[in-house]
Amino acid sequence: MLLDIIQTGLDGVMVGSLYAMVALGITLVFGLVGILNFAHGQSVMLGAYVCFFLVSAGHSFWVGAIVATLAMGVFGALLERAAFRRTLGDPFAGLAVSLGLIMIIENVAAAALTPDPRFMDAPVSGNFAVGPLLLSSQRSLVFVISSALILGFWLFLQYSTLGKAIRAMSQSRQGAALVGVRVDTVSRSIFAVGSALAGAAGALYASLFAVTPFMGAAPLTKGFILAALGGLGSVPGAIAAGFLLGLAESFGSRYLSASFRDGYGFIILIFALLFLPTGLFGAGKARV
Amino acid sequence: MLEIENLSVSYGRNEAVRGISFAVPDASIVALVGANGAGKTSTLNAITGLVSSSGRIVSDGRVLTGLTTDNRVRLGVAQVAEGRQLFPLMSVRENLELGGYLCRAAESRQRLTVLMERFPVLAERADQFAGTLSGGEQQMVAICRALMSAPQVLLIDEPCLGLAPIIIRKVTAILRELHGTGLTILIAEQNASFAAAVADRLILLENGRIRAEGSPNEVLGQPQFRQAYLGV
Amino acid sequence: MLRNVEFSVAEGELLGLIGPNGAGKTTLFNVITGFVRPGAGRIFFQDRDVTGYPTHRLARLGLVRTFQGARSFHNLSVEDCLRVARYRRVGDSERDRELERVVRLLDLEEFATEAASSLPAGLARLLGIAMALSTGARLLLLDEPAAGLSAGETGVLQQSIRRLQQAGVTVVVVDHNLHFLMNLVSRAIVLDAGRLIADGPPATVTAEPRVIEAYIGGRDLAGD
Amino acid sequence: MLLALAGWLVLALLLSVPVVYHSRYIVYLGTLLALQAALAVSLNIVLGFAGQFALSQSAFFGFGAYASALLIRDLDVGFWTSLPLTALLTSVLAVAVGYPAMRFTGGIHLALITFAFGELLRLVTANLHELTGGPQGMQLVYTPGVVLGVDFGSTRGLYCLATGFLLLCLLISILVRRSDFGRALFAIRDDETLATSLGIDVTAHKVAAFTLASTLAALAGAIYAVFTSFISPEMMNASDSIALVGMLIVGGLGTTPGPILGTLIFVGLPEFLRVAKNYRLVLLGIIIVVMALYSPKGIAGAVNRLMTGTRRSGA
Amino acid sequence: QTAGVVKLGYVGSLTGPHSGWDVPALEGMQMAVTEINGAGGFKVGGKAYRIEIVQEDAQSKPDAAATAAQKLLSDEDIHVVMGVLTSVPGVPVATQMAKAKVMYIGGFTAMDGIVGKPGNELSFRALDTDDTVAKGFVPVVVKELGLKKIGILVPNDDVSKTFVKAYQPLFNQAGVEVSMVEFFQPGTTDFAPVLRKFQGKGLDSMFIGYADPDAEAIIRQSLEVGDLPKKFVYRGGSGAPAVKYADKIDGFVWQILTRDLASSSDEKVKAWIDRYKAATKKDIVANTYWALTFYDAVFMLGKAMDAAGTTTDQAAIAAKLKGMVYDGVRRMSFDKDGHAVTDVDIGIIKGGKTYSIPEKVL
Ligand SMILES: Nc1ncnc2c1ncn2[C@@H]1O[C@H](COP(=O)(O)OP(=O)(O)OP(=O)(O)O)[C@@H](O)[C@H]1O
Ligand SMILES: Nc1ncnc2c1ncn2[C@@H]1O[C@H](COP(=O)(O)OP(=O)(O)OP(=O)(O)O)[C@@H](O)[C@H]1O
Ligand SMILES: [Mg+2]
Ligand SMILES: [Mg+2]
Repeated sequence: MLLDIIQTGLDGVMVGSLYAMVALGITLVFGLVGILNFAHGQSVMLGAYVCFFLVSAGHSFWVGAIVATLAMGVFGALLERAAFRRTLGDPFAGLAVSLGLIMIIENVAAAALTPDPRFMDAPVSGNFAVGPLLLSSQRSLVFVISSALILGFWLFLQYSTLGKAIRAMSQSRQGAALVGVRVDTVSRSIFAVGSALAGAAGALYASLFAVTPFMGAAPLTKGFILAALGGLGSVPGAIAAGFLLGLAESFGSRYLSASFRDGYGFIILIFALLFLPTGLFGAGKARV
Repeated sequence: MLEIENLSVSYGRNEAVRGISFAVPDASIVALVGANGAGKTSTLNAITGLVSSSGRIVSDGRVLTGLTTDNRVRLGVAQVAEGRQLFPLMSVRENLELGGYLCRAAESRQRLTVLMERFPVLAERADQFAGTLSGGEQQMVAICRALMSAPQVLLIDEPCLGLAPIIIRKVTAILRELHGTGLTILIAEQNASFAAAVADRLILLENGRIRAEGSPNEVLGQPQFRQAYLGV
Repeated sequence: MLRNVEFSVAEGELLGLIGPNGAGKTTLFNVITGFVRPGAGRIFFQDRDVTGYPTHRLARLGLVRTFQGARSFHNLSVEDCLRVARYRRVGDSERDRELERVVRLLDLEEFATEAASSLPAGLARLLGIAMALSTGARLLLLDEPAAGLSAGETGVLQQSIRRLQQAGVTVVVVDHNLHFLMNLVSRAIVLDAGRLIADGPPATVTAEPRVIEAYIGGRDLAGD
Repeated sequence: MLLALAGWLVLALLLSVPVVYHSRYIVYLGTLLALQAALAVSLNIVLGFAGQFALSQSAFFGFGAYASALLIRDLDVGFWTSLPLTALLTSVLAVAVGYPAMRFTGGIHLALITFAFGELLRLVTANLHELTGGPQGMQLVYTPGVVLGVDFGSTRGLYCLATGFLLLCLLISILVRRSDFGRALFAIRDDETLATSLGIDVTAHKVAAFTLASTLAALAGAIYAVFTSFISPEMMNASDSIALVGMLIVGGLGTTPGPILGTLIFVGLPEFLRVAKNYRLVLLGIIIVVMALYSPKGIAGAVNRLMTGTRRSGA
Repeated sequence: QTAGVVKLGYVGSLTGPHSGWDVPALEGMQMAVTEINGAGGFKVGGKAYRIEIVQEDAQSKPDAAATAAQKLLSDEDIHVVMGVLTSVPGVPVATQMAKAKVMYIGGFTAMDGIVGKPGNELSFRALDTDDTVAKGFVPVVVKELGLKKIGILVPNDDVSKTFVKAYQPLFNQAGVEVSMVEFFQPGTTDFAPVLRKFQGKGLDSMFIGYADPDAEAIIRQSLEVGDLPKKFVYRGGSGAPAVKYADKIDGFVWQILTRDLASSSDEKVKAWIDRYKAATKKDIVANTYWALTFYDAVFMLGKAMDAAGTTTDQAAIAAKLKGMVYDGVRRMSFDKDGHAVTDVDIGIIKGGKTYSIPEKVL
């Protein structure tokens, strides 16, 4: 029984890290730059396909993942240039633009790649034992990669000068420009980096789950929920929320009904937002 | 030396600044005065590029026109903007550190120490979020943040806004001191007597145009001033 | 932030409140108007204990404040801002008449149909005061109303506040412009570091050494 | 003023097309568009006027459909009686959800809470197999019947019902916009703190707007149910709520014609893009992106600018 | 010379996640129509008729499907509509068709609740019901895999609820204990937690359904999670989910609802496959079955029209279609209610080898 609980907990933590990674991209782009990009999920999807095709063509997973990350970075930069740049400061416009983009990307992808789901060969398979615990190899790998990326980002934002400048920009764009932060360049790069993170998450998704043109919706929804639950713009918040959701889903489906899987997350979200209105790690409200 | 030629700013149909020209010589303090809506803020914002404008802006021989705000700041212009534009969810210390974003770390650390000594209130509240400070405290942070970058040209929008008399004295003293070190300062100010006390020259704006210009005594004595400014 | 502050304002009085930056003046207003719950202590308004009342309810009872920064409804016209402030208080025709009066009182006629967001900073402040006035407040708390106003406008503001007082409204004014404040109020209290350190007629208060040391910093009144 | 008149004229023309043109499909499409537009118009009250980012519109749409269908099936009430009962149930639910959500949160958090609530409602509906028929939905057998000589069960009758309801929603929205209540909502959208300080009970106003919008959505759902004779938890899909928000933005958030214009683009336009075959959604996507980028205030805003612009240059 | 044109309606998800099923169905119909028209049309009462397909996109969404159906219904010349293989967009289409009294041949599972009900005499389902298939399927499976105790893991929807009811008693009859039934939320991608429920229960196999991505995810993730049965019984139409794991699992069986297309020995089927590849430039995948099903169905419809002597009297055509046995690319018939009864094959992956057992139902 105890063993089972620990196993279930580990399952939760492992997918949780993947959720957290998508949430991190969203928290960067929406929380820090203020661009509401619902098409973030489509970057995850495209990243997954890039990785899938490379691996199918005989390249290693690592090549696939790195190319997917870079490719989505470039894709993000293009999207920013072509569309999102003009929605700065107006999340509503960003929302409408991303709705249109979702239609475009999903349908083009479905037409070009067929809607059939595909599964990619994972770099490692099977499971390994740690004492009495049986751990999935690929999930453990995913956990390590995403944790490393997330941690790196957090340290960067918290302690590097550029990281501080980014946070400053999210609080006052004019103020940041006035102290010499290249706000345009910085926000473009963050957008690209957010998209690159989505590409990386896509590669990791592809190593665990099916790749389809419509796979972007679920990570996006979860990512948004987590970004908000963690407190927009807060990296530790997104991480904590990611793990929380992973655990909730895991324990809910294991010990309660699996047919209500997503419901557990929603319930947690509702209560968390009601009782911690600024999110898990949210900063206090500005005073009147 | 800051030179403005034929500067215009408009918001849609609304022309806020209508082709004004003036210069702020090195080591001098010039104050823009004028009633609400005269175009003072718009002028300052145009100089740092926070609003788009037409005309020519030259600072120390370098043309600022067309550059982005951050590049103008790189050329040594600093501004205390209307609305202060602090980073509300960062501590006072972080706000000030970011003021020295473009400077070497050691230099800005030293400046930080000096400023904290000048404004002990800020030292006391160094780790508090700037957004939770009182109005006057925020104003002090805004002024200090601009000073952190050791600018060559300093633009201040309403320096005394919300400050207690005792702090106004302090700010006056600092401005005079900086002026002594050769800094070029342009102030936008409602409070004519404060402006007269610190500035070498006053420029009276009305409806986006220059109505009068000269030494404080000259301008304050002019009937245009009394009419445009005091409404008598 | 606030320590043991106790004072009362008489009906129809015009009270000044001064103190160094960060003394707790705005916080005091926030507590009185229900934005911040007091750690301890009670607040009475018209002999009623109103501690813990929500802000909007206090406003309906006639206790209204303005904000230190300029605040208005950006997307509404100046007129509509004032209409909102009059919301559910008087009939339409009477409201329009009053509106006109307030607009004229504060010299906002020229801007009546402009969007509030396009007002220059100083006028936006005036609009804030105009909105507070339009609610038909019995007790008005003004937080630095003269900040960012020119000398002429300050004069106009002074007159309007006096007129309000004559109409029976109690007014508490916070401002750092002593020239403006001391010519206006009949009594002033001084806060320093959350404590009440002086209370009395303006001339007496500003002459007190403690006040000069903490707040004014010299004999002359800087920044008129 | 002239513009508004022209707008009404165009709307009247549009609404009369299915009456004149005898294709079953046109009437069907007209009914669908009317109900969609009603959803958008009512969402506009809470999102456009009060600035509250509620993402539960389609959840309430589905709730209304199920509420009415279950009332009719299990409690034996008639279709018309089910409407006020549905409205009542919905307002109770909307207040129960809206009060805590709007009192304690706002902005994007409110969006997520309402989103989560909607998805939860959908999951619960899908899991209550015995009551709701589960994910595969319910087939309905009732019709509104003949009232005052009009057979509301016929295709045309349903069209009249749907357009009637759309007009009602429009009327309500216009009345709200012109009222003090509406102005207070606009004020809340701009600055809640200031609004409270002036004596406006912000939470109550927001909840009222939310409840009004949700109730109208539920009624649209009840009509939709009898119109398609088939309802499923898919009706509550949150992505439809998001699409509704998209319609408002593209059409013009907070304006009167905005929601209708947005509906025409999102739901009506695809019908005209049939030449593009399987790429019509791609084409629609492109159109939406371009519109969102080049007319940030929506089509209504662009039209307004154009008209005032020409008028000025003409003078 | 051709006497006329028969307009044949097609509705299905040409876009969206369900297009994987419905696009092949359209391709099969188009193939049949091209061949029929190329041969000068089909004969009714001695006159030749050409067929023209009018297609509408259901977009994988129920409301769009309903709109698409209405569009077809508004064309008075369309008397027969075919298409939709998934239940979510399918139900509104079938409902509207039945209400409008238009003949409809669909393929989705939830049609079992529609076909054969009074008033729905014009509704046909082109795929066998679970009841029919299961009777042949279960005994073969139990024998092939040597099953004793199984657990069922299927999505939480009506399709699953229906077929679980059909299969569970048949397993019991075959001497297999069904020791647990779990429903997961449709759309689940991470199965690890629910798979843990199946650990340590002494199961020798899992009965899973019914969509390929779910099945593949379950197989793959049970290998990841470990300590789970390695035999899988799939209530689905393709071996694809297990192909990659053939040497890691102990067995996988699935239902080929038509003939085995992947490794066919039947000449007729082989020839059809060649024509299909030439016509669509696509490879054979699991969903190609729907192309074959609808291909045959179009021919069958032509025969029924001929037999009824009319292209417009739907009741007459439907009456002829019921009970008709058609020897097309494979054998197919409709029973008296309108359910298809066809030959199915059973696909098996065992010991790293893939093969199929033909199962005569008809
Ligand atoms: N964002 C804006 N949109 C439209 N009009 C504006 C905007 N900002 C300023 N204006 C207009 O430009 C003119 C000049 O404003 P500006 O802020 O420069 O005045 P100012 O002299 O700084 O006044 P104040 O002393 O009140 O700060 C005013 O008429 C104002 O209405
Ligand atoms: N949330 C908070 N956290 C920490 N300190 C706070 C918070 N809110 C207010 N303070 C502190 O309380 C003190 C009182 O602030 P308040 O705004 O009342 O001052 P004030 O008298 O209005 O000053 P000013 O004249 O500058 O407007 C300030 O020093 C401020 O920094
Ligand atoms: Mg200004
Ligand atoms: Mg204050």
